[in-house]
Amino acid sequence: MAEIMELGEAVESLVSDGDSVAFEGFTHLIPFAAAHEVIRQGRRDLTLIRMTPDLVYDQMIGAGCASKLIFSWGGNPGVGSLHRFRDAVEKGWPESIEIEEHSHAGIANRYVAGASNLPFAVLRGYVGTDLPKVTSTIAPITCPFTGEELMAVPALEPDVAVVHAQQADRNGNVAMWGITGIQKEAVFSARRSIVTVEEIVDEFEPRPFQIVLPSISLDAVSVVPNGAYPSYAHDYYPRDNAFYEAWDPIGRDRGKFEVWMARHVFGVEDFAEHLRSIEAEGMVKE
Amino acid sequence: MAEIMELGEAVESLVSDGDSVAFEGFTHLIPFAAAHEVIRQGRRDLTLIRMTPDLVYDQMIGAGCASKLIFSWGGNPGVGSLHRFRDAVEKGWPESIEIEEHSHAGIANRYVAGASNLPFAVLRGYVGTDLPKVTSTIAPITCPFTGEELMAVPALEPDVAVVHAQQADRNGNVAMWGITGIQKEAVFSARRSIVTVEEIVDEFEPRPFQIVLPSISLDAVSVVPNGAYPSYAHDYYPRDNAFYEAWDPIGRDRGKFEVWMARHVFGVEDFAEHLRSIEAEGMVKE
Amino acid sequence: MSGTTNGNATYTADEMMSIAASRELRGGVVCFVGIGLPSEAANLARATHAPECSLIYESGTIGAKPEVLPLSIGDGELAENADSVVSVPEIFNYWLQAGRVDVGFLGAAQIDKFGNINTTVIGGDYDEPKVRLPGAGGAPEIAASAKEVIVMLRQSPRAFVEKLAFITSVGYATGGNSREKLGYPGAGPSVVITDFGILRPDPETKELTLVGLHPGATVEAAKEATGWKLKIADDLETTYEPEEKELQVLRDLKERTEAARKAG
Amino acid sequence: MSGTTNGNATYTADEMMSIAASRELRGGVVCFVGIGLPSEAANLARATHAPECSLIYESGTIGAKPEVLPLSIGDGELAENADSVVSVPEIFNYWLQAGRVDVGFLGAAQIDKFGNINTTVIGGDYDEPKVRLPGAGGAPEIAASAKEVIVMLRQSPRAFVEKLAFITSVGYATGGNSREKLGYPGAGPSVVITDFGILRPDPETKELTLVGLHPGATVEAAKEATGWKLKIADDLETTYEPEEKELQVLRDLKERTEAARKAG
Repeated sequence: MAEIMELGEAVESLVSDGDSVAFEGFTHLIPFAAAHEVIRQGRRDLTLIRMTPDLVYDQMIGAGCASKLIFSWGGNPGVGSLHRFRDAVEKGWPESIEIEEHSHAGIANRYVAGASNLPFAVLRGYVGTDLPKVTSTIAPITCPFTGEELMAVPALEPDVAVVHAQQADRNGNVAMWGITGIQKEAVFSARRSIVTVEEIVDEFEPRPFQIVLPSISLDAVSVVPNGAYPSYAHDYYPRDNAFYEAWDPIGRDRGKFEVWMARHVFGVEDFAEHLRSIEAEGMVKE
Repeated sequence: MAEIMELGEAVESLVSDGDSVAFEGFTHLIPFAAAHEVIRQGRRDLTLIRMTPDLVYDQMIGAGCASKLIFSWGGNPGVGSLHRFRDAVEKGWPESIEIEEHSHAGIANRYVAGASNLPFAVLRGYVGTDLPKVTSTIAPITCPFTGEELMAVPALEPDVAVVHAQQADRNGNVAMWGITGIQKEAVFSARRSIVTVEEIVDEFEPRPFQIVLPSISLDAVSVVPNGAYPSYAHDYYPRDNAFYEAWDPIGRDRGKFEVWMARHVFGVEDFAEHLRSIEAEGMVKE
Repeated sequence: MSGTTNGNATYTADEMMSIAASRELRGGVVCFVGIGLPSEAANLARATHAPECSLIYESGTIGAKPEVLPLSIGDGELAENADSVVSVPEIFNYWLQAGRVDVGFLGAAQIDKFGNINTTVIGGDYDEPKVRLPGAGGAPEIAASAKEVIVMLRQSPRAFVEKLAFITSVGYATGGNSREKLGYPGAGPSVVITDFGILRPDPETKELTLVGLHPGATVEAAKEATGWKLKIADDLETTYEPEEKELQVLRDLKERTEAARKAG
Repeated sequence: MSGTTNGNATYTADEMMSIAASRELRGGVVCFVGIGLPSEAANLARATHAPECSLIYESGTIGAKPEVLPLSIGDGELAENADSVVSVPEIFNYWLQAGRVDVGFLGAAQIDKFGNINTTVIGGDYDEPKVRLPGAGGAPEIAASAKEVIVMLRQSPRAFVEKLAFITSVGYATGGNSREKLGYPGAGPSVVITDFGILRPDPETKELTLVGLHPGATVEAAKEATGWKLKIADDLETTYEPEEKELQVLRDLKERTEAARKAG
């Protein structure tokens, strides 16, 4: 049963040093506010999991929260590289980071297995690629009926899943629509979960392709308006493409990155103040 | 890409003697009209697949369409036994029928594997039950990562899946809502598919928990109002519980069954006439 | 068992059974509900002492709040006010197998002394049975994966048998720690509620033992209604009689259900 | 490659590449679209000769009809008018792996003569790469399971290499029938479109062979832009110049995209 609580309290009570944490979102509904709270609370040694690590993981990795990354595509979508991620992988700054790399289909099915309480999932893939040479969590498996050989990947069972959604009701049921990616599987595969939402409503209106995460599948729901900024929340606000572009020179330079993080993440109380803080420097689009 | 066509033509061109056919529907949206058309066209030697065979399979089995049934729960929900099914299993009338019996979770995962083009699915179940003794399509499998032993079941890949839905649009996309059960997986696991719908609309309205089967995943869409009667179509008509009760004495008696089928299924042109025909004898609730 | 009288009203053994079963459902639990008697008891609990319990039906409805009792696991009534409606694979994989179900509430055709259940065939052998029952449905995985299982069925020598014709769903297997060896995540049946009383597994042997008698029932009658030599607890209790409110809510629910069944 | 002039207008080599790629997409096909150049070409096809083709993006949008080019695989634009939006596991399992995708449309950082693709690391070794690329994303399974694959990338000796630093996605493996032995359902890359011309696999050896040159490009320049000894088809063709409509639609699309990007 979800408890509706402040985000700071949710992170405090549900995310610990050394945890494996999946902040999911497929371009849409990326839980920036929750990630900032984790950075601010100084969590260390996290295993970060995500299909598409982007700016938010660049920030977490650069801030030294992570010792490992499990992922399938890491970039600044539409812009280029994640420089903090590359700096950690290529040069070990601020500390070296272990990576465990899969394809999208591999990670997606690992979440499905975790959500289903199965130790592994099966797929057609990886054969003939170099991924099995560098990733130990890929192993052949034989169909007991046809004798066919396929590939297996182990279940992902994060300690915590963190996602952002449009709405919760007063009982803590959460509604999400538009592109909902892998969020349901991430939440269901995890031992604990935090969902930030744009707002609390009395009742959900039907929306195209809406999914609902029942309250009984969640631990904490926190209201954080604009909590997915600079990514977007379908029917709430668009993606701030300018921010993604503006991030490139900041992320590229260790010094600029540290100044930016000190000013806009560590130096603020919460995400609302973060938004005011970057707006004051002209970084939030009207 | 779905073609919108008459049901008679769809069955004629897509269902052949000897095919494996899944008519799915979990109490809701059971494709009675399509099944009657298959009976009327005299298909034989079918392997019928369904999680919850009920009246419609009782009718098909009694009419001699089936040589095999793959299922997980066979009954007249809320009433009792399927007498035509039991007569075939217990006494071989009108011909003996082979059965392949699973649990719901087993069949559901067999459809999922079929829909995913995988030869098998894995689940926690069957261990310690007598099902593996009588069902050959259950086999142990070992996790290559943890060494844990689980059970595997082979994919279901029906020749044809048949489902009923509320609406199609003019491009042949199909919308279905309320309890949608296993219908998506049945359609996606099958080589060919027929969907009957209550009506064609210009545009879908958003509905709670609506799913859409894109036109490109379907072969034939046929408009058959009340095509799920006596089961129900959420937001269109309720279940006719009286019919389910009235079926019990008909299904119980070979003679009564044959008379009823001759009069109301073989003796009519189409499902609309079937409905008028049973209504004339007081069997359709107002 | 026929009816009995308490201070306020006459009630039937079936009513006592449903009320006793409903009392087993604590508030706030997630309950996977079988159709028929379990559904009646679970909805009675929801309408009395456990309004917060969350009912899941295998058709995919989560947090179902039916006003009348469903006739089948897929009635529209179940989807109408549910918190969510999901696909059947999702219910079995992401909910049941994933360990999100606290209580599995099952009926049965036959049960043995270790709480194993038969809903497949009776008499003859599997290929030529005397009676072909509906089959497994969701029961095997409910019995396997729900954290605990509550079973409800009327007690008779035909239903409570020494040896099942077919094991459809596993209770405590052959007793003792034999269930644990099967590796199932759930703990097994914690209680069996009948029209005579309440049976719980012995902590060691896991053999179902009569621990409670409903008012008016006798140990002798319960023994006669059981196909094995029924063990009786030393501290046998007597079930509290139905409270007026329990009876009234149960009867209202059944009346509404009957009216809806006739109307629609 | 820089621009060229036809009878009507000047156009760039990149424009020719997108237009040539768009022409490869037949009407009515189901196309799984990678972001960037493939998305540009696929949407150009949809806006010109193939309005009926159905675009799938790995974020879960089926039958996407974007008015402007998405910057990422998960832009809201993609969900807005899609026929359906499903989860990521469903897209990969029920659509791609299930064989429902006719054409996979991929970009790449590096490609070898057998159409194998690298999007993982360049230089050094895997643990200490010179350049860490974004990684696999959806490409390995698109390359494995789409019935055929179209690859688009600009030709240069750094991109068209004798030996990949890392095989992220399989084309024809080591050539000949070596792909078939891997057991993948899809047939592999049927064409590679560059800013110089068009390469197709040799029917026997599966080695990518230059079969077409864009107007203004030369065989010598194409050879120089290739890190292996490029084979040239005997009957080398010249790509039809962009039609006025193709150019106009492409430029409109890019202008609308740029305006939208700045606005929102």
